[in-house]
Amino acid sequence: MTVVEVLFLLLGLVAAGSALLVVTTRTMVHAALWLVVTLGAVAGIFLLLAAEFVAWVQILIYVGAVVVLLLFALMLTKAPTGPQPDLDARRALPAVAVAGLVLAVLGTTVVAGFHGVELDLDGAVVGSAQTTGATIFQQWVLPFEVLSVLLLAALVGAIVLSRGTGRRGGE
Amino acid sequence: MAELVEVLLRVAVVLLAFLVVPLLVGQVEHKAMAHMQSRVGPMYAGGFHGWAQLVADGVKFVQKEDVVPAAADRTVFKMAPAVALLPYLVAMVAIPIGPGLVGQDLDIGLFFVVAVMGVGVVGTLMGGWSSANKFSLLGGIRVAAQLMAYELPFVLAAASVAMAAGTLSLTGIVEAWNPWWLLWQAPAALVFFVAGLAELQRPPFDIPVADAELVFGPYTEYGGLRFALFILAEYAGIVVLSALTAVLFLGGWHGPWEDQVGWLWTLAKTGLVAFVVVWVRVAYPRLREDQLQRLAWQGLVPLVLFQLAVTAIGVVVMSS
Amino acid sequence: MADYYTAYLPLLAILALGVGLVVAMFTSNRLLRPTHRTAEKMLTYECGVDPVGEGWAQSHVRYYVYAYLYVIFAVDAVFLFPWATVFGGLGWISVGEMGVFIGFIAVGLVYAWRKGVLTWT
Amino acid sequence: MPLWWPLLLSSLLFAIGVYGVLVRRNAVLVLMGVELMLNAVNLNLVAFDAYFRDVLHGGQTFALFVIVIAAAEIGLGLAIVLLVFRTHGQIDVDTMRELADREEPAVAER
Repeated sequence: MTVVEVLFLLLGLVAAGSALLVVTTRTMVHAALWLVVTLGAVAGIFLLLAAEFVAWVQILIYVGAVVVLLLFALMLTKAPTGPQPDLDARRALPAVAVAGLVLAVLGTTVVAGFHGVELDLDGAVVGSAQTTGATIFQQWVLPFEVLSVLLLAALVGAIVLSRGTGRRGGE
Repeated sequence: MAELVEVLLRVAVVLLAFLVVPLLVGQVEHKAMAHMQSRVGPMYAGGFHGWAQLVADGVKFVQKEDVVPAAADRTVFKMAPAVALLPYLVAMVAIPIGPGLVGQDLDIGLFFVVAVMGVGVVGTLMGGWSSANKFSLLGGIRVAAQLMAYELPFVLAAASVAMAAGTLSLTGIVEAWNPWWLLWQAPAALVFFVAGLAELQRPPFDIPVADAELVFGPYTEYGGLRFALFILAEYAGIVVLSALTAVLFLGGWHGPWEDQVGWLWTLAKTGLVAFVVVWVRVAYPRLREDQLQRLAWQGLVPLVLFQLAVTAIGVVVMSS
Repeated sequence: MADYYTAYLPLLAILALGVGLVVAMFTSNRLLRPTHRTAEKMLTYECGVDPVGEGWAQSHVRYYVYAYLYVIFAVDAVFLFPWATVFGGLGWISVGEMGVFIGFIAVGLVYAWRKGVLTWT
Repeated sequence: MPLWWPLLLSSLLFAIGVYGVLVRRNAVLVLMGVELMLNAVNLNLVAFDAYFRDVLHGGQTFALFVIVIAAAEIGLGLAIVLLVFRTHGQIDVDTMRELADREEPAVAER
């Protein structure tokens, strides 16, 4: 096994383990913090898979912004310290069954479909800032511009939502 | 094998700088602040003008009891200082002080530094939440809101330099630097420095830790070594911010005799910026929370957007 | 590719060293520190009086709006960096592309301003 | 590295995300499950980008777009959650039934 493979397995283990903790922990803020670990490990895997820029965007946007939003929301909705008994609905068994089914279908598909296919990273083109910039601003300009419209819509939506309670003041 | 030794050597130097330079800044702050306020500051520790004061402080902190409040979330409470501190150490790896004198010159260096520095906010929020204290929680939320408000102009100002240089490598940016950037990039430099100051929660942007309102904000419950780590994070932050300002806007190692003593120029410029950070603390009163947010969103962000337009036009005009 | 991976070697090393440093600090702290736990010492600090209520003050939602504004602008800033490395060669068209992108989001900022989100009430 | 390693990891993360979305009652935790699923998708995109050695870097570019859209989505989602918290005082998704079809006619129709 090469160093890259060992690192991948380690990071994969960390990502999967912490993801499991995200959905099972009984303390809400711990879930957000385990999510940080998962996202960090996935960013590490991006780095290994030659997606350099995407990896650091993952750190800046997810860890630096999205997780902070989540922590904010937890704090503003009064997430207490200490475990909560009633975080999960009483449907763990069906949920496990559905998730297991998803895993079985997806897992067998990818393993059966790509068994024996080697991912050769030695010749891969590193997704550095330059290559990413060149592709986005030469090939993917239209989706990029549409993205700005989407962001504007999301921003306006969030502002309307967080100001919209004044009229319902009676509740 | 020789490569590995070299890597370890570079990393060891970075670690050493991380441990020593923040202490120097702290000592300068002690003495400069004292003299600005007509006092002498520490005089006893180490003999000569109290030079060993912070070493003595460190020795004291290591011996102090480790108090975790009964209501706190123990694990998160204990992890928080390390999470706040380590991003600055990692960021230091990519900052060059001379041609080739760098922990590691990454192609994506500038973006890497900005991304990594953004992680520190999680540590502050962890500390604020896990203390289970009203002051801490409110302080933590204020810190996070402040960090996010100022992270934006910070990132945009950094992007302006990257545009001017056409590269994200910090070494590449210094090499592309040209004295007239002092004028061309002046608004970006101002925004970068002010936003960085606010991100470090240094006065006059220290409302999250305002003692009159919030005791010590998210750090209220902390004492001993964990408190020391938060403080070390603040001073390491000053060093990283000053070094980045020097490298991005003040030309790093450019100066007379730069082939021989270039690294000294970087250090001198870093020291100068760090001194301004200390000076500002003594000279200006604290901003109110609303003024803080208004300055970010209605002052710095529009200014830096304007700078981005100026930079873009400048680059295209010059390259065509 | 080999260069790409070795470039991140110091990063791995400094992370390991940093964690080691913190561990070493706390190990020496463990060896040197006294431990006298008393009930009063473990109390939540509220300016010397006994803690009132639970540790949860109501915070205002406006903090969240600021945070969300940042997220929107941060994802926008993310595209500035790869753009910065290529737009010199692409010229005016590329500046126009980015101008349209930023223009849309700036409209969002102006909207927030006009709606009074940016002023503290 | 065999190509199915990242793909299997991605499937695993996706399944864990599905489990989280189904089982959690707190709306913020449900959104965290969604984030896990989106990350699984990104992992897939990046893995195939490296495998195909795509000249257009479609995989990585779309991973970037997914990250951006995910950030916008979660922010909006949390804004809704906070609104619900302000009007109801709690954010348990199992009790939010205002928009559900009711079996019997609503009382207000009398």
